[in-house]
Amino acid sequence: MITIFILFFPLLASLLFLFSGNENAKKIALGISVIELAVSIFAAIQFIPDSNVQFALHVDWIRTLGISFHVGMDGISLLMVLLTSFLVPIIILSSFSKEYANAKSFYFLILLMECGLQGVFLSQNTFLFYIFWEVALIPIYFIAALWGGDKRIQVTLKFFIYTILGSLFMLIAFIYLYLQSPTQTMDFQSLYQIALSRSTQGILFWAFFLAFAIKMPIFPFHTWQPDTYAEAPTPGSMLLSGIMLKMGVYGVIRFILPMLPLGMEDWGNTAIVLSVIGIVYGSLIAMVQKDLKRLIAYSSIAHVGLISAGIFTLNAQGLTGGIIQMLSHGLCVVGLFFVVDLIKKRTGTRIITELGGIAEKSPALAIYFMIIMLGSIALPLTSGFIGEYLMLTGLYEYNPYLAGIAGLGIIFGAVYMLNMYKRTMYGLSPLQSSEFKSLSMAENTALFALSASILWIGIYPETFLHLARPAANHLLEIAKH
Amino acid sequence: MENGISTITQIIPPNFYLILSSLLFCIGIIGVLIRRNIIVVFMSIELMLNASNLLMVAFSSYRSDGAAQVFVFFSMVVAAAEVAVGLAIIVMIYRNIHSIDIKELSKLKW
Amino acid sequence: MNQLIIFILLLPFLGFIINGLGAKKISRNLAGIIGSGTVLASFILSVVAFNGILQGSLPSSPVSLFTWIEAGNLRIPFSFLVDRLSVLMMMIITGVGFLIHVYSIGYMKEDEGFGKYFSYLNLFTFSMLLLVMGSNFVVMFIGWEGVGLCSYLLIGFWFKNNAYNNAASKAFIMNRIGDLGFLLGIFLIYHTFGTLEYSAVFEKAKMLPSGDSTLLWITLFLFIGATGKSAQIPLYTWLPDAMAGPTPVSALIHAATMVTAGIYMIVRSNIMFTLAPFTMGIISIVGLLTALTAALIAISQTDIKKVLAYSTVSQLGYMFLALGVGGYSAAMFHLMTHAFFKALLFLGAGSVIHAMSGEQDIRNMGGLKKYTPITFITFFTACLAISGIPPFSGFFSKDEILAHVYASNPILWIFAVIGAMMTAFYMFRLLYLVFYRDFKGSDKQLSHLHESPYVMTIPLIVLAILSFAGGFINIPESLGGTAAFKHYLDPILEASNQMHSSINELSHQAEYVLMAISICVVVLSILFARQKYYVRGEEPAMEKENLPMMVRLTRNKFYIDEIYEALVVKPIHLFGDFLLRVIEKLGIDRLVNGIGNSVIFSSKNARLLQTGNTGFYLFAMVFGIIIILLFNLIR
Amino acid sequence: MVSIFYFLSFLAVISAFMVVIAKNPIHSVLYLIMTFFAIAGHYVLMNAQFLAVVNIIVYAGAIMVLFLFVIMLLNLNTDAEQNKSILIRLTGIVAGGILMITLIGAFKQVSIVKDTTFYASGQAYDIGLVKNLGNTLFKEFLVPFELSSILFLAAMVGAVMLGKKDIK
Amino acid sequence: MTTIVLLSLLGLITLITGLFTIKRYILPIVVSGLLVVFAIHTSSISIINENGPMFNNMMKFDQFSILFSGLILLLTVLIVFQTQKFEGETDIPLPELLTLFLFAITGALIMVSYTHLVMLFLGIETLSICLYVLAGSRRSELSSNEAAMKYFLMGAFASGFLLFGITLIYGATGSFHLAMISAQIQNPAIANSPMLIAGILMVLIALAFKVGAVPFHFWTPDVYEGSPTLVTSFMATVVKTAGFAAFFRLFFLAFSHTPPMWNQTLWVICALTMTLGNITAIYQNQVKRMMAYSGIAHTGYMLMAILALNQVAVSGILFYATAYALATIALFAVFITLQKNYKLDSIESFNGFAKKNPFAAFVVAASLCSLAGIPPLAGFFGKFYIFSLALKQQNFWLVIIAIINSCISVYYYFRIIVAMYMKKAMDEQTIEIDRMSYLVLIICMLASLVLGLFPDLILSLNA
Repeated sequence: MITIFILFFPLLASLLFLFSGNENAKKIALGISVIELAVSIFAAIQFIPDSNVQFALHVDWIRTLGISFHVGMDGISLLMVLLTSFLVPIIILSSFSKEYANAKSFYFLILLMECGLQGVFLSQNTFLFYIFWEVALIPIYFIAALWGGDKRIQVTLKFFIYTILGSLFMLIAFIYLYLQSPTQTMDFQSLYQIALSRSTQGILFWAFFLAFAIKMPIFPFHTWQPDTYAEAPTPGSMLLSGIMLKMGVYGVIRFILPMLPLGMEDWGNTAIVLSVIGIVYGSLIAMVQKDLKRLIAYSSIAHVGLISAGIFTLNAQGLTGGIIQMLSHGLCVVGLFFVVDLIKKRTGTRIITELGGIAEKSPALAIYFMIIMLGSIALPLTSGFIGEYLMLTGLYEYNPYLAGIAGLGIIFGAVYMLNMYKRTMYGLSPLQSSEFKSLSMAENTALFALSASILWIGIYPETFLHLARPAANHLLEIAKH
Repeated sequence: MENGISTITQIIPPNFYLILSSLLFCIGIIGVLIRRNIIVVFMSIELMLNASNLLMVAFSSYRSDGAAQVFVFFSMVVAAAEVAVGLAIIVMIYRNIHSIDIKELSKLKW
Repeated sequence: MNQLIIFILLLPFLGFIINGLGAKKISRNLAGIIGSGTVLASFILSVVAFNGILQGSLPSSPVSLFTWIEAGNLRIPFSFLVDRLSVLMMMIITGVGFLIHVYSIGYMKEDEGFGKYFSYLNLFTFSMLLLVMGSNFVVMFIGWEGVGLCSYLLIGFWFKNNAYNNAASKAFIMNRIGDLGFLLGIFLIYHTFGTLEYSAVFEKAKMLPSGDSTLLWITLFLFIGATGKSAQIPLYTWLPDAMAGPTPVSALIHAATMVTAGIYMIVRSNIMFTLAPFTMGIISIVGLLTALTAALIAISQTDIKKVLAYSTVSQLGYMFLALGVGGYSAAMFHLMTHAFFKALLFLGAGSVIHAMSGEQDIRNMGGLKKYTPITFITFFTACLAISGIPPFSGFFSKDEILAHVYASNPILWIFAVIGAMMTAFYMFRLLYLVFYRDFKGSDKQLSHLHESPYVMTIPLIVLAILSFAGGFINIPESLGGTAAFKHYLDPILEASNQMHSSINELSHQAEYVLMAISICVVVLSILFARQKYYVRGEEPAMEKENLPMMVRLTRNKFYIDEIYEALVVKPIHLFGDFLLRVIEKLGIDRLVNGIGNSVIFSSKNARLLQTGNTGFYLFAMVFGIIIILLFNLIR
Repeated sequence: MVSIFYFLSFLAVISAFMVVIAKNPIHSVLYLIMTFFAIAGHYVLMNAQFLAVVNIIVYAGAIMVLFLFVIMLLNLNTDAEQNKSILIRLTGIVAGGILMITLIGAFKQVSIVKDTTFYASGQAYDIGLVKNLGNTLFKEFLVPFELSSILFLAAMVGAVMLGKKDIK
Repeated sequence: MTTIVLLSLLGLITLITGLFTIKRYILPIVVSGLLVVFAIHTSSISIINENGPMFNNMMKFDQFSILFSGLILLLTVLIVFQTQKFEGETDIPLPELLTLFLFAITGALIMVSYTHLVMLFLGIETLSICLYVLAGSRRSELSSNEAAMKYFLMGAFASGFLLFGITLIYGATGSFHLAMISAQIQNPAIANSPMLIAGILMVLIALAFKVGAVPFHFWTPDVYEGSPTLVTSFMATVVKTAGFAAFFRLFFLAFSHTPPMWNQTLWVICALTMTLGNITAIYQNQVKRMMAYSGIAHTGYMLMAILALNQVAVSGILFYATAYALATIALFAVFITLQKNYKLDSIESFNGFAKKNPFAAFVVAASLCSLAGIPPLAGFFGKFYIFSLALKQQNFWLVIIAIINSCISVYYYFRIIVAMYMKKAMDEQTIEIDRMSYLVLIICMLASLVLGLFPDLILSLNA
């Protein structure tokens, strides 16, 4: 029941918009997402940390094809659900100080997206997974294309088509697996049991990898990403980078690792190398970016590269680290976008060279930004460190040289993040930032929540690790067989 | 030669009729391809239909099956109906553009 | 007892939280009291713990708070170890740290970010304590990065000045480079030993043969980490720039404590280093090179804090030299005495700067002796200590290092003595230029000249006493002492000492000769400085003049920063730019957009097939039919 | 018998060819009628006498007359038609030729398994008679027969709708 | 059979009522008539199993034909709903227009239930002749004339091939009955006969022409553009569905034992059709032309199901055709209004439509998403089903081509969405849509969604 509630509540509750005006939309949306968060937390408390799929619901759906409506959560799903439920209210809060035209649609789309995302993480069935996978894509397209920047139309269409291309490859991989499955069902569990030949696994690996690599995105499939992040309205960028990107990683964890062990043997190395290239590549480009949003976009490529490298190592450290880093990256990148948006709203610019001296005007912002930035550059006792440390350990076990190269990311990360921080917060303020409104209640709450969770995960990650660990170990066991 | 009625099917092998019909059919196609006058094009199509009919009757004879000959009735029926509509269309077009050149009507393109 | 250990750590953290959250609301005095009080309490607790260890009442097993990270068979507890080595560090950190806190109350009195400043200082103390108290490499790494962060925050404390911010970033990034090395070392340790707890790791490392290649790599990685934190070649350039922060910060971070982290780490994992002779060689050479280069640069610097900064680098070089030849306890001893006198020097310099209303160029000073007598006396003490004049603390520590070096390799010793000579020269050059002869600053500065308040001078006095007397705890046996300090550390170095017994080969006579030589050389060099800057009254040349080649080189720090800029920073930026402009825009973007455009282009052309001409359509159909029939009928 | 076959075949092909190449549409119509006669002759040869008659009545008598009417109505009885360019005509002829060669090549060795029992019983020669055809048509083909009325009705309505001068 | 008889009677009644001045009642009569026919039709589902081949094997009302007939009837209802506003768009009076629609679907029903080639021929011709007239029903418009002329000439040309093909098949097998043909083909001597091969290929060509497959698709864009929009809508949905049903029925019942011969050809046609359709659609500015090319592309997808050629593929075609038709009808329903408003055929007429009529814009957007195959709409499931059919046949490359094409199609479908939601409108006025069209939109929308979520509703019919 609780899964169904988490899954459909945002969508059903958004019917309230039918009876409200545009001016109340944001409050309603916030209320809905907060209830969703509360329920997710409740689910997390109820959750027994073992590898079983819990709160499952299994109903016949498309009988002729043996497809059932099967939802439920294991530890990894739960963490992703928590992340989604946690970030959506923050994303809504980030829009509080701005009046979006046609706000009802805007918030409806956000809630629809939340529904799609939760669905992706809760599905226990590939058909359902695919449906939610695409359902999550439509709202973000509209959010970006309707409320985005000047070049939004081409950019978002490119993004849309590009990701659809990837998903379709995934779809045929699903169908193929479905046809191979002895019972002709699409449930994860039955697909895990299919034995496939090496060459088939190789092909399926690429079909899946393309889909997920585009979604994450991994170098060199990232070309949609910086433009889309830059053009989308900030809540859109947050949804994209904070949660949607995790869908790709989640997909890798759910499908590639357990289902295609031989494919991993043959091609996992390639995936890791691409990811590691992405780390260096993203970081280096981030270093020369002037636009804050683009900078974050490229930094995201670097971070995600590390996540995927960690996960593809297929060992406990890498995988667990990847899962934790998904949470961490979600928090950090949403936080960064939040801050950027805040700055943009107050100063009217996102160009680094036009900013400065904000720390003096708003010390609180400086502190929040500092914590978020530190999380993002993986300082110990912030969430970023836990994930990156584990992933690098895993990667080192896999191949020390790659770990060394990937480790360059933490140096470069420090370079561009500190530079960004320095240029925006420190120094003397140019004219634009001479008046800087202090943080509103909504902004304070959101930033506080983000910073607190970054520190929480950093200081006591066991809260989340103990949820993820059994599921991760279980997946690794499946992968070994 | 019983019944006093000789039949060609006993003398001529069936591929003669096949070839004859194919010839007529292809001449019809050539007509469709090289003419600009809609009516002549249409007549070429009628020629194609007749080639088919001829073959159908031939098969009917070779197989001694009346069904094929009945089929030819229906093909004539269809041809007649097509001619009625087709000529109506041609007349309509002529009223509008005073020409029945197939090339005149090429506004719908790209 | 456990609570005690945790409180040592928690108290500064508490101070950080209180001062940090209430930066605006808490009054200055209260903030100062909280800031210093928590550190003082930590210090007292550390002394208690020290006592406990001497008494043997404190168990030397790690105290675990909770499991921090667990994944697969990797399990990292959040645990602390208080043993002879860490408690020593804790006392230095909290002790010297406390004095600096107190001093800061006076020094930062006017600053608007007073509360913030103290919270940073407390955070720093906390991080440093975490570094030394951790019972495994990862907890050490937390502190390791934590001090990096604090130095970043404190160097860029006056964040309106972009030069300061750059210095702060530089410090952090340079540290990060080292940190990566450290991190890789940690990975390799985990990979090799399957654990990261000190006790387990060292126990297993002991079993390995000397010269083992894995250990070589581990130690090299760790050493890279150490060069970053402890400002050794090639990662030392951040330290001089780090003088941008408030002067007490320089004293705390960049002299007394943070930079010693690398030495602590190597001493902590001494067994691994001892078993990796190649790394040891590298360490000693790097240490010596650093010591000499930094000393050379220090000779011609004109900024009072820069001189001290290079002197720090140089002294750290000495410590690494000691480590490199296996003199772990000597390095630790020098670390301690250095903490005293370098803190004193910086605080003294701070006092001078305070008196000079912020002026830092020694060419504008002079004759301050009569205006700031306490500062002068304490500064003078420190100079004697750092130069190694007996019986000041520096003498004992430096001599022990030199003895170790000589025992290991006499050629290294010769260079080390030259370094000592230069040290004495630039310190006294500084002393004479600042405190002797006539005041050269502006009249306005002259009218403001005054001795610092007690809150600042008392720490100076305490540190002066320590600088003077600090050496007595380790008077070598050759001078009739007990070498108490050395023996105190013996349990930590037990395994290494079994392999390294070179120091014992040195006879007492040889030691006397070495001492005599070094004292002579140092005294000569002091006299030369006196001759040059006091008697003859020479002054460091101004920038514009045509300087001799050597002076120009050293004045400009051998252009190391510029070289780094040209060799590393620029190329990386250019490469990033190249990636963005060429690979990203022209390559990947072009490719993807090109595919899209080619589809559109083909659409543009494909639609032309639809000519609108019925004749053509019929033709096309017939061609299609022909092809289909041809393929299927004629085979 | 064989010579009649060849004569009729020759006539059919030649007049068909003339349909295609005649300049004047009226000539085309007349050649087409000639073709139909030749085809009807073939029908007779094949004992499909009824069909031969129907062919002449329906095709030559009704359909072609309709064509003639339209041509007259539209006053098209000149050779005003512009020719397609030589190239296109050549291509058309080549295309048709290739198709022809393909088909003829494929059908060269076709043989049909004759049902000899029919010949023995003599029924084979009767199928073309009205009686037999009528039987087949109204028994086996009753449904299409009925349904073709709808076809006609639709064609009639359509032709009227399109051909009428003014509908209001 | 009852359905066909009733339908032709309904056509006659409509024609006759046209004689009297009771035009107002015509639409209700036709709609209710169609619904009654549909009701009677559905009631016959229960007795399917007792229905053997009827009338000397001329027709067989099996499950296949019942399902497709039902679909055709329902789609026609949706289209007939819109004829009211369509009056004046054509030069043909409403009663005659409706009669032609009704006769056309009579032909379509024959096409989905034949078991004898003469019925196929008659059905196709009945449908086509009605369509020739309908395409030219705007008599004074040159574009309509041109459409009629092109459609007629090429259609007749294709009919020639159909007839020749049927003749050849008869020559090879000696029968017009699908079952007999199928039985004869089991004999290898007959199966390898060039007559049979040529015959099957020619029939294939003729049917490929009817459904608009490359390279026999050339008529589609021009005819779709030139015809009155409602007729276009009819052609794109009902006619195409009937064409596919006929195609599938013929090959499934008669030629399923000779795959190697024709399915390579069909494979190539299929790949070419989707690719050319999608690629050409991108550059189109005219909505109807774009939809024509999109229709060609969808033909390509549906051909994949014919390649699979098994009982399961029936569901695929049925579902896909339903999904495609629902979306297309909804799109055209809106476009007719826009066309009336702006006298403009291009995509620009959709500019800013979201502001002018949010609901209709939403339906259009959903329909386009359905066409693009985005879940949870019916179009997605259709694609899913078809892809799984193809994958089951190991047609990997075809599926990959289909995937790439799907991506391309997103581009042009989204051009309309972009126009509606993100472009500035040409004027300020709101656009009202009549009530009947609203009904159509709501039905299409809901059906798309419900079928997308519960595809079993249709799939289980073909148990």
